[in-house]
Amino acid sequence: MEQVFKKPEALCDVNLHYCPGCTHGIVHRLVAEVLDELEIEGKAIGVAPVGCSVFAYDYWKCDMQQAAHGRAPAVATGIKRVLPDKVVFTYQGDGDLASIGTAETVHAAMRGENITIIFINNAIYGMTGGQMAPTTLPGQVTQTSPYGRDPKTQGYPIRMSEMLSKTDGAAYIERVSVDCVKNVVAAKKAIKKAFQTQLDGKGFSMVEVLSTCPTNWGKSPVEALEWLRENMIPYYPLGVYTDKTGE
Amino acid sequence: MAKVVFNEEKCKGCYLCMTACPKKIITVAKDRMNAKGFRPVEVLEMDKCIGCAMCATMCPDCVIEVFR
Amino acid sequence: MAEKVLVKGNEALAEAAILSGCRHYFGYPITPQTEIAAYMAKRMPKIGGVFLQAESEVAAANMVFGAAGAGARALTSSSSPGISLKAEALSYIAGCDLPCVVVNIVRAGPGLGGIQPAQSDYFQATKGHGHGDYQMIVLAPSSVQEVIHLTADAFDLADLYRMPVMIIGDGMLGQMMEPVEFDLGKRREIPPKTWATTGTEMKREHNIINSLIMNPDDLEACVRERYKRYDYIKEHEAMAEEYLMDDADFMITAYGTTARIAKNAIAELRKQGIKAGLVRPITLWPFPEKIYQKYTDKVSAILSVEMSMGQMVDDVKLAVGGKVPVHFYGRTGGNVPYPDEIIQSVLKITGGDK
Amino acid sequence: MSKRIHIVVGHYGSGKTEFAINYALKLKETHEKVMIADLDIVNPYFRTNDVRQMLEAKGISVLASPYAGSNVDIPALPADILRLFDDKSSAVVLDVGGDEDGAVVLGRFRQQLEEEGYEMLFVVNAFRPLTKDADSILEFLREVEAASRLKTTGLVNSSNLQGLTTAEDIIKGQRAVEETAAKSGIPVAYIAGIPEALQGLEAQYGEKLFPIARFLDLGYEF
Repeated sequence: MEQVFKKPEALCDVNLHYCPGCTHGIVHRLVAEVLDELEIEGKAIGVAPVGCSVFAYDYWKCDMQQAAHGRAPAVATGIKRVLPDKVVFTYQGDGDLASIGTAETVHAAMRGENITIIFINNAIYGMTGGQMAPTTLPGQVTQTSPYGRDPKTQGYPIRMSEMLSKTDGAAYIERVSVDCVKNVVAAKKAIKKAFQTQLDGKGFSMVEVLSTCPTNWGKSPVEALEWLRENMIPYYPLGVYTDKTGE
Repeated sequence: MAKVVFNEEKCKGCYLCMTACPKKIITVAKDRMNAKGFRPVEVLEMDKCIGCAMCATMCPDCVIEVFR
Repeated sequence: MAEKVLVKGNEALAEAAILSGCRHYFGYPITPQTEIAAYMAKRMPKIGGVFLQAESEVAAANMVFGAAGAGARALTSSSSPGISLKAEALSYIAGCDLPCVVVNIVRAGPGLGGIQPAQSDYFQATKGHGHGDYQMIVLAPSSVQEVIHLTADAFDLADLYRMPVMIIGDGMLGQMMEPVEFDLGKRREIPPKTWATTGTEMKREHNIINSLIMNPDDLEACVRERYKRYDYIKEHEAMAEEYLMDDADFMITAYGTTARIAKNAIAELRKQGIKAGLVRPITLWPFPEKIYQKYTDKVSAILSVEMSMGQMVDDVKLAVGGKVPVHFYGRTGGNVPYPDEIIQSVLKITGGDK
Repeated sequence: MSKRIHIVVGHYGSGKTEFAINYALKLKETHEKVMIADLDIVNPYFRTNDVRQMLEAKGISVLASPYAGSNVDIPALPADILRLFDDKSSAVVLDVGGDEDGAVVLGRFRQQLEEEGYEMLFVVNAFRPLTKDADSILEFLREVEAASRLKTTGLVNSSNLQGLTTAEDIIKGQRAVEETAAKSGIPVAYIAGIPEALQGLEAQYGEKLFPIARFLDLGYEF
């Protein structure tokens, strides 16, 4: 018998700290699989954010640097400008990328910075215990939207992929989900394409991954996947938002 | 012929693999817990496994190895 | 010997950085240091370097953080309000033990304040900026030639001690033209940057640049280790100029451009029979305490002259430990203390005022 | 000095502002009315405006941004700037900011300037790293011309190391400026310097010598 599925080489052999059923783990594995398949672990430098994935530096075997909350695209820019032949990626949550780091994200895209961003959107602040995120859905109850997010007073959820797709510098932007096997397979394909975009020197690439937070959503991991499917995907439609890689 | 191997100590008992299995052969081990205190999953009817790796695809913790 | 040329402080700093091997500059425009950015914008593309105008000071400083982690000699420059924004990254850079050079061409504050010269960021530079237990080496040149030496040394010090180094000046120094030689002076031996995140090339374990330490005991140990390094720096890197101090019985102390004005006052005071001398800290951190201590039983009083409401004066008092009275004279808001004002202030202290 | 409007451009540190001030004073000897305009939108320090009092005492009108020398760095032009073109009885010196970014400001007056005619003096200090030889001087001169959309009519050798300048330094600079003149066809109009440095050069350069008094000091040795 041949082994057809195993832990990817680029993923460290450690226990991930995430809550049971948190889909961060799936995305970590997908990134590692892509590092393996493109054979770029040795030339990759990852930027770990502040947020639930703050320990990401312990999980991939490539070199890793920390960033302050929201600043990962700026830190990645600094690294990439020093090492233009290396592969530089960030792994950021929604608070990090779409709230405190919006400026860094938008301008990295505008510059066509040749980096790859893996953006985890789970519609809530996980690390700090379930507060309203920039991507929290209308009506969604969180610690800081206890009566449900009311766009009239708390603003609308931000659709980063749509927004960034309008920037001239963005070469490839796709929104994917990890709620089911089919979507996980598609997510990996997107992540691989994003890294390939960088390897080809085509500019800014980002994959937005709709992800779950069972603990702060107050749902079992299986219920969380269903909630994602029924609530998040309608608001955040999956698909390719820009693809200039063929140009 | 196919089989799956669970690294039980890494399992956090989220059971996403169970929902992904098209043959519905993954079950919760009723007789034991791992060191983390979770009840790991197991396959009792391994002969029904088709080695599709859907369980492993959904596992957030790289618990599952698949052979075919 | 290098050729003499006439350059502005800001240009001297930019060119000295380039000569010191800096090829990565990240910045954001703010008066009165924008010439550094403008100079880099012109020069860097011609020498294969990177000039990047960031979306904010916050981003610029975090780009420096990234570039420093990747092993480069990275520079950012700004003026007071911009340094407040860079504080976040400085804390991370210090917490990750990375080297970088940051320039503050100080303007008057607080708030938007004004663009005229000031020294009111002394607290920020030596005791403030970002959060947490950490220090930065702070260098305060007072001439364009010294700008060149200290810029070169700033990069060496940063690499050697793996910490951020600040060069602090004011608009006068930045705009001042002086004939100089681009001679970088004595350079230091720098160990290879084996810690940098340059890609493992599958030849080593991964490098992790990180300031997050879970266990309080581990974090404490890490900070204590860093402070041992700070102690070594205090012992070995504190610098000050002693001017006419051999026979002085009155000490004026001032740094940067203010020290130059103080020298004018000292010349006049000496004509009037008051043996005044000057101690000019070149490193604001580490503060050159021992140099002050040499004079505690030789001078009758010390006058700290600053373009602030009195910031360095606290360090002078700490250095002399109450053994000599320490007085203060300062102007703020973008005003420069004139020699006459300093002389009057000294005469008031020595009892010679009319 | 045949034209009414005299534009002074050059790299900052060339001695351009000192030259402009001295040039205005020189014009005052032969003209009843002289105006000097501080058009520096680049540099917040060491500007014509700093010597306003001295110039006004000598009967020279000074036009400067209301923000010059203040704590705010808005590069606003003075509201009465158009007096330069309206009052045809007055000789005018325009002190322009210290590089091609500063020269941009001239572009907005190009039409008036071209209609009436102008003299544009390009001040060179060969001890400045970016204008150290004919090639770099020419490159910089062309950048200034492109930004201002005006043509240089004369070169001013103002090579100096400030107070340390010697006659030898002036001669060294003059070589670069003469080479620039030969390459560009733009004549050398003046050789400017502190009187000490110009001593002994009369025989060689005669009327081109332009002694400079330094006004932009701070009232104490710095």
